[in-house]
Amino acid sequence: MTVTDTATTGHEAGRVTVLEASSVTMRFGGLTAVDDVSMRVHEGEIVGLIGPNGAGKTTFFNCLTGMYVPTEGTVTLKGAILPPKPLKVVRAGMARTFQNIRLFGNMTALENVMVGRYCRTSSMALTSILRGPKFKREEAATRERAQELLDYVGLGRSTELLARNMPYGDQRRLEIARALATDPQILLLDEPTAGMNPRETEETMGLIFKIREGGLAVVVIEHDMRFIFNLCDRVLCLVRGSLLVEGTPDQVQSDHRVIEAYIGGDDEEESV
Amino acid sequence: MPQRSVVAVGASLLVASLALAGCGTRGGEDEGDTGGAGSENKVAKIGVIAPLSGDLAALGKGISNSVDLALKQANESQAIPGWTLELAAEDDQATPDVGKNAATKLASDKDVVAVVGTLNSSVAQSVQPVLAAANITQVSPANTNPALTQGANFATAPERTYPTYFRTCTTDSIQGPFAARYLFEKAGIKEIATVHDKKTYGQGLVDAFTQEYTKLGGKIVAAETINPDDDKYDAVISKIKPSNPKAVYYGGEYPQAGPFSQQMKAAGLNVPLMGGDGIYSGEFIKLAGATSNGDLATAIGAPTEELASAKAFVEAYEAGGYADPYEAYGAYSYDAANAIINALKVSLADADSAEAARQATVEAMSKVSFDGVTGKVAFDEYGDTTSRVLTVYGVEGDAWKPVSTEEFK
Amino acid sequence: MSRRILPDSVRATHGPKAPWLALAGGILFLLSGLLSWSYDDRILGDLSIRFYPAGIQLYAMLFGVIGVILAVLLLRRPPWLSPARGLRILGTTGIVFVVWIIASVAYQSGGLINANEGGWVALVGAVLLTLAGHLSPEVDIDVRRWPRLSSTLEIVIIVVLMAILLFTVAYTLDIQDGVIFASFLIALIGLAGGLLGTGFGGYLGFIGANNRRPLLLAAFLVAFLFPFTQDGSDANMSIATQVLIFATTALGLNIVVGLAGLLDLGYIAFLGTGAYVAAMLSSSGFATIGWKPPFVVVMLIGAATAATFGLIIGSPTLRVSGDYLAIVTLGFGEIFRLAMFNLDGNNGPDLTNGPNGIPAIPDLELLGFDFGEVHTVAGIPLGRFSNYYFVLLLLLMFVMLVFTRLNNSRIGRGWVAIREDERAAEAMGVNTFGLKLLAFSVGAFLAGLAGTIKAHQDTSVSPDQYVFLESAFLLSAVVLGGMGTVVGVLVGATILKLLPEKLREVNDYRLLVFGLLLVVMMRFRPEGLVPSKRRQLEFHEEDQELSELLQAEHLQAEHLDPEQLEPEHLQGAK
Amino acid sequence: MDAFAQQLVNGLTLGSLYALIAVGYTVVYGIIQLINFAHGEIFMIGAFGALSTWLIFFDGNLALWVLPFMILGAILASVTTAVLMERIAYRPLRHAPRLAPLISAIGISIFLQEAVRLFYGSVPFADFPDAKQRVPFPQIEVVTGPAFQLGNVTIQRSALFTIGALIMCAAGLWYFVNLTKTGRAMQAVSQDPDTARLMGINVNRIIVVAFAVGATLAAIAGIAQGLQVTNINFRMGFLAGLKAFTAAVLGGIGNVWGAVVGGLTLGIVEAMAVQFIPGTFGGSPWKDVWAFALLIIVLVFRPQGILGARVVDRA
Repeated sequence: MTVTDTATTGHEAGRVTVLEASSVTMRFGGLTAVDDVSMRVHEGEIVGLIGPNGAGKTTFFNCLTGMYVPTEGTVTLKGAILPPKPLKVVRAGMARTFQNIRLFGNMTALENVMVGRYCRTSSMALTSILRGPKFKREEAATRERAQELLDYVGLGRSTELLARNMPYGDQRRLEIARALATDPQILLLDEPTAGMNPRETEETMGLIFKIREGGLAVVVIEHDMRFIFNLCDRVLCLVRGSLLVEGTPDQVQSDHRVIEAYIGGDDEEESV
Repeated sequence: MPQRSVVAVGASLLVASLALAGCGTRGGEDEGDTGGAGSENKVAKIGVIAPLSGDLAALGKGISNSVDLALKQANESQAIPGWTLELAAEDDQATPDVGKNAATKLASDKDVVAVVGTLNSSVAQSVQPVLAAANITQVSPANTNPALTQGANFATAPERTYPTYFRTCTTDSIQGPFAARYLFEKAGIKEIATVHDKKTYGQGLVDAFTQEYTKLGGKIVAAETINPDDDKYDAVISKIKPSNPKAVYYGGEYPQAGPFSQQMKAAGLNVPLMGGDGIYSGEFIKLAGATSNGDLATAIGAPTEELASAKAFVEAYEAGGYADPYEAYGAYSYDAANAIINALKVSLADADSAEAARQATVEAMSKVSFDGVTGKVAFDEYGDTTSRVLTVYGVEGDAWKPVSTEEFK
Repeated sequence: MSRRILPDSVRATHGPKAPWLALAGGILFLLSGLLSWSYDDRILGDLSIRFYPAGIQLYAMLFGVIGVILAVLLLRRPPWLSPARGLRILGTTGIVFVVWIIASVAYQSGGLINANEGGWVALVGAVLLTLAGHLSPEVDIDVRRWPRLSSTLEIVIIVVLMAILLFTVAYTLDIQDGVIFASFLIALIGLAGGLLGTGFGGYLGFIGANNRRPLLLAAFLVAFLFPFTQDGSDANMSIATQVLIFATTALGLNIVVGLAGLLDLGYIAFLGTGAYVAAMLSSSGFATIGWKPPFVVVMLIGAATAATFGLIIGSPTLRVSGDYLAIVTLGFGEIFRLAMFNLDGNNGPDLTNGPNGIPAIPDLELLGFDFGEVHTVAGIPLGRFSNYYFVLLLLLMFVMLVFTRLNNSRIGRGWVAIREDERAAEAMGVNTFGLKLLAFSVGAFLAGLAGTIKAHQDTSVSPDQYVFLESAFLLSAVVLGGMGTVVGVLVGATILKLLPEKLREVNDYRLLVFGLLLVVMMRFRPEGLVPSKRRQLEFHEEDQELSELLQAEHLQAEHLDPEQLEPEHLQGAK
Repeated sequence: MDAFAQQLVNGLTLGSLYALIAVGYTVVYGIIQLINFAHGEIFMIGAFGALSTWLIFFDGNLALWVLPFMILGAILASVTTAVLMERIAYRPLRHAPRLAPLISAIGISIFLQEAVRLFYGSVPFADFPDAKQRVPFPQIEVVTGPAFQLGNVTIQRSALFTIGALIMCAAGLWYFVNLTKTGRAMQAVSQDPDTARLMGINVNRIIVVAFAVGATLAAIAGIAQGLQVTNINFRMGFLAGLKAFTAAVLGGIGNVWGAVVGGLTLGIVEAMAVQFIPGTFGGSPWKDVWAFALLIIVLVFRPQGILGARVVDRA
């Protein structure tokens, strides 16, 4: 892995900002899950998001992708403010995966990815019923693109398998393929290696680099520190909802506050 | 080798199925013949379409049994020489769809010449066209909706819609006015509230009542409707009560009328409730409880105790050993069947087959005239009964007692 | 999926006797047909005559014929057939069949004493067949290894089977007696199950999958030919038209329930909307609107009105949880019924004549073709109901087209995604709200369309035709038949409409049985009799075995088994 | 003003009935997020249970002291049915897709109605009337009979009984939920079933208790209905259940006090609609329409109901 070097040099000002979250705050009743967090992601950059359990990472993701309406703050994608509606966020070009895999278990791998193409295709009821040339063209294109993406993430041979019958690691990859099918400019990965063995983790890392090389920005939540520090250009550490440290992997790694936070971190569950 | 076996299996399946389809049932064909029991009489069937299952099964079975009784008596007395009459009863479940199926089934049976039924006006609406298309005479013992005989604009421009349709019961347009005259002239009640359940029967009664009552000079102080699915009427009663009516005229049937009467009195509105033959039932008194004393109802014909023919019917019915009572419409059904039999005496006399006599039966129906259980049975130009004798009954103790019998003119 | 009741040791020692047991069973059955079943000659089409089989006796003999065939097959032990399974089905159904008849004889003639020797002989035969089925060895069959026939021959098989189907249906409908009808159905299940269970059924399915178009064509041809088997009689056609209307509406509901996964408990209101619009715009003397446009326009107005109601009711409620939708649609159904009940001039404007409804709706007349008249085609008279039957069949085909095409499209995938995980679907860019609303309004549209024809076919509309129970019936056609499939709904609709019509004796218990059926189905087979594979998986989320089984079937269907990859059939499957 | 006061009384009476039934929906929903569609039938069974008790033991006796026994009989019938129903139709489906228990509930609902309709009149050990149509309900003295007059406002005795029953039941419920161990366990399960299970609470038992509590109140409502309208029938559960569900949603489903508030609100709205909506769309025929319209409006603008409830957003 020599990519780390290029990554560190890549983190410089003057590059195009893809995603900008400014002062995002999320409160549930009296509980402040995310407190005034700002984040900026540039083109072709891999940003890591770490923090102990319950630090609000997934909640922050949910705010970014419109699944939660943030109490305060705005999220902009390529300069345009994102409305807090998942649908519009995806259309604008941000896709995600889930911490606890949320595939469509009873669909085949191919169909899962084809669902991802939904927002980039347009056949509606009448077209589907009449089955004109436009419909056939679009359907063929969808299928082709989905197969391409499966090949891309290394699942080319599992096309017709039901998602629920696939091995755990493959399910994570399939989720990434499904997210990529929405033609995103930025990809949010929520613990993409959770439950993976070291070899699978390594493969996933390769895949993320490959995605970045395609010009996408990537934000990753992960508990595996080694993975994060090898992968990311920049790392943000959240603790109890607020941003503690931001910097290069080396900076964050050596920051004593981060270490303290991890040792003293409480073990509260968080979910989507 | 295996291939040949496949073909063999397939072929045997085919042969088996074809044999099956070809054979038909011996039993089904035999049944029709054995009914003749050795005589060379020709068979004519009279159908019945009525609810034989479900909530209204009791009324339906009363209809079917009464027709059966009439047919048996006719066969015994050889009323139509050379012919045996048979009953073909079909269940309509009080639903238009099912009723239509039953009618279609009867219409496609070549032996059927006439049908007694239906109980419900709504079912009649879907049965009428089917039977009319096949020229089958239909006589209803229970439909009271004037539109069935006189068309959509029965009040303004009556027009007969189906020449095959007759009925032995009076329509709402006679019962309502009869009640109005009784209340205004005999009981001396000049202020009244009306309530109906919006159904054909109830609304028809109240409309006819209101017209006559206001013409006589009475005053309708409140007019309300209820939903027959409801159990509680206190909201309606609260609306009526402040207008202080001296009686309430109710258009509808006993399942609602009984509780309405009870709740009315429990809410302090202590005036009599009057209704049509729909509430003239023992069930009404059970549901209305002790406070129903003094409530009134009209019913068609003179009280059965006063007519000799009615007594004979009741005795014959009881002797017939039927499991279910003849109920409210038994007498009308018996009369309906006898009206048909009278018409058949003419139409079947020199007919080759039952099917050939259908048209003649329809024509003969309009000339039928005899003294039936419910009074004189004859039909006017629309197919309605010409009998106009009605009786007012009142609740006394726990039974209905006749109050006054009169002919409506 | 074989159920082994007998222990392996017993099977091993007594296995070789199985063919002889089966043979004996078959012969006993054949014999029983020649014997008397009932002392009483007035019931069940007279079963008292010996050596002159008819009706039920004939069915018993058919059990015998198939039993003997299977016994012979078992003796020759073909490696590609599994007579054991066929025998088990045949035997078990045979027991049910015989017990049912003996019970009916005993009930109808007032005592078990009236059941004659034939039934008991047949009962022994049925037990022997079952025993043989459980004793004989199971063969794993792969129908794809059967010798291939030329594609013309395959099509011929399909056509012949369809012809048999047509005759069977015509024969079945001609049975008037409820008990005989039921026993024929049981016999049919046993006989078909006995033959098809051997692996022949799988083979037919295989042929069918390879010739999908000819199969569809043949099926529709059969449906179109059905009225010609009725010899001008309208009795069965009247039932058939009602089955068709019911099936069409249920199929529309299946889009909502089976595909989009939304529970609609007021669906009948949409059918009612169409019917009422058609009635109000018809030339009935009771029609309340003066405007009488041509029927094609009426159809569109009716369907559009229903769809609009769908949108109005759907848009607020589809945002909240599915349970709410169920209750709100139920409330909407009630609102519809009450509104139709009330809008009679007393309460609100006079639109519907209130509880009396709008009767005397004239027959349809399209392009000079009067639906009320008898038309003679090829010497066979086709009555009023046959005319409607054809139109309704076309409508059903249209709804089937809409159903399958929507299902196999981007929209269909979206619906599956919503059913699987609505939040994830939304996060993946699926317009969940829009798709749900689409399902809801398309369903309403189709029901409205069916309603306009129903009004003319019924000649009257009234509020009591559109009560909650009717919605529940529609829903159970979907649940019983199979969520998300066309065939399932057709099966469900036929069962629910035809059985009560034919088994009028037990009509009073119809609803009781029906309620129980819903509970039992949800408990043991929530996906219905003919489910879509996906729906089956969804209802058995924790059943890993099932998912692998269906997976294998899917791969097979997609011809991904490298050994069997044959390009021409790949095309056939598409 | 008289009309207003009169309809207020009517509305409160009606509302009390709705509230008693609505609690059953809301308690069960609060714990397992299941709409017990067949709850209306539990209400109906309660009424028939009371009637049966009276017919078997006290036929002809209309004294007040009979009433408590009838209540007991009603509760027994309702609770048994509800518990069996949970056991047979719902528990096996707890992890099935949402459609399954709802359809199962419809099945149960139809089954119970039909069972009463077909078999009530032919129960072997007792001489019960045929239940295919309305059956008269015993008019217990003191709680029925001449109405009280308050100026121009009529207050029926059965209305007082109904409102009184609601007050007593609400008090009992408050005590049960807040001061008993089972009640507090119930609250815990409704907050977080998984944690509750970890804390050693037998969730299955709590669910059964929830069904039983709902059934008890529905049984009392059944008697109140019988006394008010003087007759009962096998269909009475359908519309009442639907209205009570509306009331539960109105108050905020899952919230016990919401059900009470929602029930009273709905009752008053209905009564007022009959009196005060002018023109042809007013009056009794439209009151159900207005009730259901209210349900839809609430779902659009305030899906969590008047008092608010757990987040209703469950896919």
